[in-house]
Amino acid sequence: QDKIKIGVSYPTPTHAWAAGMNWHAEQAEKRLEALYPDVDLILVNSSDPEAQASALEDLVSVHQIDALVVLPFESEPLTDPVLNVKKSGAWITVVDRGLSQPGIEDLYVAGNNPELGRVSAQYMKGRLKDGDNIVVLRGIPTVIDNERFDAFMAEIEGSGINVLDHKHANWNRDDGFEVMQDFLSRFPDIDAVWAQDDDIAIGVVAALKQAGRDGDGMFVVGGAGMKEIIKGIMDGETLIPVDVLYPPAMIATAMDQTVAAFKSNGPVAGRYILGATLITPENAESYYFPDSPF
Amino acid sequence: MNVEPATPAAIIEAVNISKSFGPVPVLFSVSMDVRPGEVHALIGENGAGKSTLMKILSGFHDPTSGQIRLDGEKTALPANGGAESLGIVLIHQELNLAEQMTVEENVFLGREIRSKGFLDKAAMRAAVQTYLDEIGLDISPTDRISDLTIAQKQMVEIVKAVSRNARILIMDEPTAVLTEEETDVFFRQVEKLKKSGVGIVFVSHKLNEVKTIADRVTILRDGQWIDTRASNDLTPDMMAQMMVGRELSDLYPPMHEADIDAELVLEVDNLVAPGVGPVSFALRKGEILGFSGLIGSGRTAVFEAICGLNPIEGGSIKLFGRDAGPMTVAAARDQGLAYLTKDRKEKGLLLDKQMQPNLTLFALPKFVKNFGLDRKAEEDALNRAIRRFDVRAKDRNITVGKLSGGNQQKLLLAKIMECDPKIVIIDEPTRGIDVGTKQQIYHFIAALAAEGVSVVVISSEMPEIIGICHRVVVMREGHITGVLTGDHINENEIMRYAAGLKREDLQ
Amino acid sequence: MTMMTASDDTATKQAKRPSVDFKTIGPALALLILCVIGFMLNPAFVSEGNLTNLLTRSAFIGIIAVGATFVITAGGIDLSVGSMAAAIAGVMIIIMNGAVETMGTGLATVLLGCGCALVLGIGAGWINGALTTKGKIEAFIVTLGTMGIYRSLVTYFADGGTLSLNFDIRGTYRPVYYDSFLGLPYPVWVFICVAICGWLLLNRTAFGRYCTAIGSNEAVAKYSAINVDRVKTLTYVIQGLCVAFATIIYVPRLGSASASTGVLWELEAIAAVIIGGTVLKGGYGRIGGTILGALILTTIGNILNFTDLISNYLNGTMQGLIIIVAVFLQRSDWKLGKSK
Amino acid sequence: MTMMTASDDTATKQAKRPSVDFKTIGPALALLILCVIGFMLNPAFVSEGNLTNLLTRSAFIGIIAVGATFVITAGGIDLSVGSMAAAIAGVMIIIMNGAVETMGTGLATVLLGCGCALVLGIGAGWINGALTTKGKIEAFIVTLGTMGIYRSLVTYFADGGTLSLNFDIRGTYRPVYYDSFLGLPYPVWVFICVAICGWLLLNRTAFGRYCTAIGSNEAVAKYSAINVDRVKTLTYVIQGLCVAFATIIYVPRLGSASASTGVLWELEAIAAVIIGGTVLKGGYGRIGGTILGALILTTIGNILNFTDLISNYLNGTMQGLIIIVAVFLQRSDWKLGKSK
Ligand SMILES: Nc1ncnc2c1ncn2[C@@H]1O[C@H](COP(=O)(O)OP(=O)(O)OP(=O)(O)O)[C@@H](O)[C@H]1O
Ligand SMILES: Nc1ncnc2c1ncn2[C@@H]1O[C@H](COP(=O)(O)OP(=O)(O)OP(=O)(O)O)[C@@H](O)[C@H]1O
Ligand SMILES: [Mg+2]
Ligand SMILES: [Mg+2]
Repeated sequence: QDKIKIGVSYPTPTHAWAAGMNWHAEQAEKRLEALYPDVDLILVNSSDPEAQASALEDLVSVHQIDALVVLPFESEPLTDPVLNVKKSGAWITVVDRGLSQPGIEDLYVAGNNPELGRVSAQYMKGRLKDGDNIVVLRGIPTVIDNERFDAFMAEIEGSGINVLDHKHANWNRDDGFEVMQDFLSRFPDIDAVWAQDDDIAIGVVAALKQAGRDGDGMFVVGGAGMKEIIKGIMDGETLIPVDVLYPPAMIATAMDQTVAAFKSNGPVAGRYILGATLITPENAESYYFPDSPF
Repeated sequence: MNVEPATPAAIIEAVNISKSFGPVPVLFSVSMDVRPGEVHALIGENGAGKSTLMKILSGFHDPTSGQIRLDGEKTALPANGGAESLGIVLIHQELNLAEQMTVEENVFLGREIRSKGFLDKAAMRAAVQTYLDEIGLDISPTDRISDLTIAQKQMVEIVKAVSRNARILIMDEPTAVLTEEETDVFFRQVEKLKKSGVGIVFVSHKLNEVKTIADRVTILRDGQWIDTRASNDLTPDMMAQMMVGRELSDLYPPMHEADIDAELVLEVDNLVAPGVGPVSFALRKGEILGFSGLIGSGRTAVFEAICGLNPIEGGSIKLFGRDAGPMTVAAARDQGLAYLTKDRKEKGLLLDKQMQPNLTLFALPKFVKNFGLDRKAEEDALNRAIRRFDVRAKDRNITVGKLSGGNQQKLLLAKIMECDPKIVIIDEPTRGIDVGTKQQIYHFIAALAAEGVSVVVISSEMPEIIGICHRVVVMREGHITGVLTGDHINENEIMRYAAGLKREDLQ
Repeated sequence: MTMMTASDDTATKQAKRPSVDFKTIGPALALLILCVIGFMLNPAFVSEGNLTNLLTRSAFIGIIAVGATFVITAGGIDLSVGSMAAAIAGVMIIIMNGAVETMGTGLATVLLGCGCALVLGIGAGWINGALTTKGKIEAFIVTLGTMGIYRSLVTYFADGGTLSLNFDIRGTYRPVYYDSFLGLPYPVWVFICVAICGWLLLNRTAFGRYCTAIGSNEAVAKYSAINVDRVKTLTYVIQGLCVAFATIIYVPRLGSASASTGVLWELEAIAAVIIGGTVLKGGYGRIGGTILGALILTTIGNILNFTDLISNYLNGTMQGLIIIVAVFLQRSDWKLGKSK
Repeated sequence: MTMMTASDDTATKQAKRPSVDFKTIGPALALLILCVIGFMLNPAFVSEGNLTNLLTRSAFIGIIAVGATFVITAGGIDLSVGSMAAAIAGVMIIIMNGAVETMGTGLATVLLGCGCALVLGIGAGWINGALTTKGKIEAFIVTLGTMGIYRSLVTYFADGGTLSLNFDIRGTYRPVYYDSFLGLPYPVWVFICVAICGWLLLNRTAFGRYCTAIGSNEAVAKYSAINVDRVKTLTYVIQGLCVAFATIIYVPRLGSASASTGVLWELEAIAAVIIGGTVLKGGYGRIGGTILGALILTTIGNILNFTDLISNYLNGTMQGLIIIVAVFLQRSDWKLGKSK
């Protein structure tokens, strides 16, 4: 009964990135529980912010956790519930999406959303010239999407590249396909697509191929680091020449660090911000996990 | 007619049938048989168990004990109308049509004509058209049931049954909603079927009809078999007496002369509404005003417009001398004007609810006390209504749909009277009511009038109109063609106005 | 005859009672079984903390479902409640944040927010009702439409992100969700009040009777002098009001609103209503059942958080199975029918 | 008398016909207006490419909605179709991937996959039907339950992520979505076939009539010796079959299935059915209207992608408004009633 109980709470995976994250979390659970028999990790996923708030309550009232690793569905709504967990005395590690109130978490591990937008835009600027046209497919309307999009637009500003239009494709292949189909009907001249996410990018590529407009140097930039995309980059695919990393493995990092906080003597606290690396054929190899679902 | 040198063997026989719903017994060892080519009438008071027996004879209910013999052999009839395949067809007392579907679709429901797997609509339409023509019904096979009047629906039921090549045709009050004219047409069909050897069971509360059409009559009282006799041996009066178990005095109450100087309570001037040409008439305090006419002559439409159930397109209405423009139903009720619908199943009662919520629904504001419903008062009202209108339900908590047809009608009357109206319009007051209760209702109407309530009686039963009304308005095709008083109120006169042979210019 | 009637009466009572009761206690029984399962999985299930959490959580769906009971009883349906809650929460937050400058961060601002929520709820409900009755458009289509509209409005107000309540107001408002009175959190009290009012309204007033009558047969209702359009519109207004109450206790919980607030609440609310024994086609409504239905749904979610025996991915499967089984058990009058 | 009657007859016919026609052409009119708006926003709207896209896209919802027309006409409802599509797609992919080793990546494997899809569709539909009829559980609850079950199963199979079809099979299967025959893509042909079969089944067979009768009045249907349970179960089976067809043409599009496949298709399908004029409470169904309803819904989405006049965030608002207005226009027989 003296086990150290660590709750791990994150959104139910409904798309590939989240599935990758889930996979990394499960791997980390197995690894850590084998390594430390007195550590019990409890993985809970929730389908919406509401349910996640409830799950946090249950982790405290039922499992009496000693620490919480949480990837909030959304920052705002989960700030108070996480604060309540904090008040129960638990150690708090926040992953990916920061809470809206500083100082609650003991440890913060995150990717960098604005950086993802910026890096993507920089790549575009590098390959396109003044007067070229791009279209943008965005994710689900959320803070993450806004951060990425705003940073992208800020970076592209003044470069002479025209952003013809941007529509939400909801981080979803089907929507990516349909929105791109309509962009193609609407705009006769598109030089590049920022799809922001690898799932959307796959839909975009299907639409391009269907319309036969995948030639003449047109390219698509996705994001996150899906293994199929990275494989394609390694193989020298020209339609999706690069990817911008947003590693799902960050949750495993967070779990490692949280266990370390109980197990190691050194101080564990602070912020780990993982960069949004541009994956190119040169460095792709090191980001390729063929066993992960993502 | 009934010399019966050798009675043909019965097609179907019910032997010692008993039936209980749960613990409530409704039939006690009843026997009855039907022979080919005869019309066997079944009569009895409301709730005597006629419909129940008919349902058992056609497989819709299982008897609790006793047996059904088909062609002399004990049979378990297939459920849910499956007995049609054995040639046994039932016309339910409650209309049994799918409202959103067309006439043709209803008539052929469950035994569509197909060719190569697909429906042969043309053939079915043609067949239905033939039947409709034969029976003189002026509707199209493609009309939706919901657009028909209740009498037309009943005729469709008859067409549906007739079209099924039955050996046994069981008809539960098919004539309740028909006028005499239509009944005549219908009887000609029955005669035809009879000649072709079909055995017919006929349930009706109109004893004259029974006398006319039936060869044999079986009488039920309170679920007990009383007698089966050749109809030649019976008079309507005898039938009535055997049904109710006592001597019936005059069916109609003595007529009190109306006060022709009494104040006008309802004045209708050039009213135009859907299905109603301009009509004008007036109603006095304490008067019983009859409205007569053929099916679809617009009698119902007039009063549905007056009571706020249908929009008014023109004309004016005065209530108790005051202008009462278009009213809501609630406003009409609050001013003492109440309308009792003839369509008790679709418009009158919530069939899936019990008696009590049904009874008080129309006058519900009366039962509100401190923002809540006064349930004690409601309970009292039900007790009163059951006594006053002799509603016979063996179980008070039964859903209204399971009450016998006549008792539903009584409950509906009670429901409307619950608001103590000063003017009450009763559309087909005795539809499906047994003679004994009919008498009670007529006396009740007369008593109301004597108390100063004005009553409008819309009825397709000529004797009823003649027997109780002070004055009779006759309508045809949405217009009033005549107003009769005193000695002029007789069948001949009414028919002439109704059929358009005579027309008087009003005002 | 009189004797007959009397004996008949008691006989039917004996025959009827069990089946009636079974339908009534069905949901209660299902809830009880769930609780036993929860306790067996983890005794902490019956800890005071967990039970309080459970009740408080049920309050949202429960309050909304009370409104839905009226709508469904009167033969309608409202798919917009989840989005409506999100939109009301969003506007409430905007208004309260905006009022900080002039009114400060005290109780007055919170009350202003709550007042606006109620007005919005009534208004939104009225729109649904009027479009259904006056516009003669199917309730399903109307509320599917307003569902999309409200949801996208909140996205618009939040600029695709999240609307958050001013931090200081949150301090004032927080107790409404987190504090207790006589051991029960305030949301539970609100839930209890709404439930009692709803029960009285449906079972003890003319209005409730009218709802039932309309759901049972609209033509009969019309012929019985009931203003059908008005009563139907009112059911949607009540639904809107209930959504507003739910929102008022929801906002202090998470202090924010976004496009994902209240997603699928409509299905949960309708499910609670139907699990509780109300008939989807109208004409028969049970507030008590609805409350139990809401508790059942919340308990299922709670129990699934109690164990990691099953893959998280299969939560939905368990949830679906439990709902079906719960309703199946409750509907099985056939059992009694057979044995009788 | 005869003359009178005759004139009456024509009078009522004149009065009736236009309103009937208006109800029939209502959805067509709404679609036409939408197309005109689309054209005015951007002439590229009527380009061949866009129209082809539009039709192909409508095929999924359209095919599913044809099935839904049967279910709804017979008085039922099926909320599980979206999840069912996702689950069938997932299992199809798993099976085809698994068969590669033994059967190669040729046509045989694809046919095996399609066969399995059909079997699964029929099975899933049958489960819904049997639970509703034999289990006597409300269709809403049953299909809400199976909706959760199928959705969580596909998440489980895909481990929360995406199931992808083997790349070589994709090559074999691709043409089913992307190739055309006589200028129309195959999905459109499938859609046309399903629509025609559906229309014939509903309007030209006894089965279709039974569906209508059951939806109109179950007791009447039962008393007409119709096997109500069987017909109702069959409507769900047809629905399942339609979902299977839709899935068969969906999978080759992107060659993948995930937890987000087919989300909200159930609402879209039901909306298409009702926009098309079918009555939600059953008893009146129109396949032609359903097709138009599906086209209308797809066109709305398409048009919104064609303009940046409105904030993206307000897409849902526009969608909701258009749906409500479309149905309102179509329902407004009162106009004709007034003018008469
Ligand atoms: N399904 C049922 N469940 C319980 N009681 C029933 C049911 N059907 C009929 N009854 C009862 O059986 C009795 C006989 O009813 P039935 O309908 O046979 O009468 P009836 O002779 O046809 O009367 P009416 O002339 O009024 O039509 C009534 O008391 C009725 O309430
Ligand atoms: N709302 C309406 N709109 C158009 N026509 C209507 C409307 N209501 C009734 N009618 C028509 O008016 C005519 C009169 O019908 P109504 O039911 O009033 O006749 P009735 O004399 O009461 O007949 P019944 O003998 O069937 O009781 C019918 O042809 C009917 O179709
Ligand atoms: Mg563990
Ligand atoms: Mg009867």
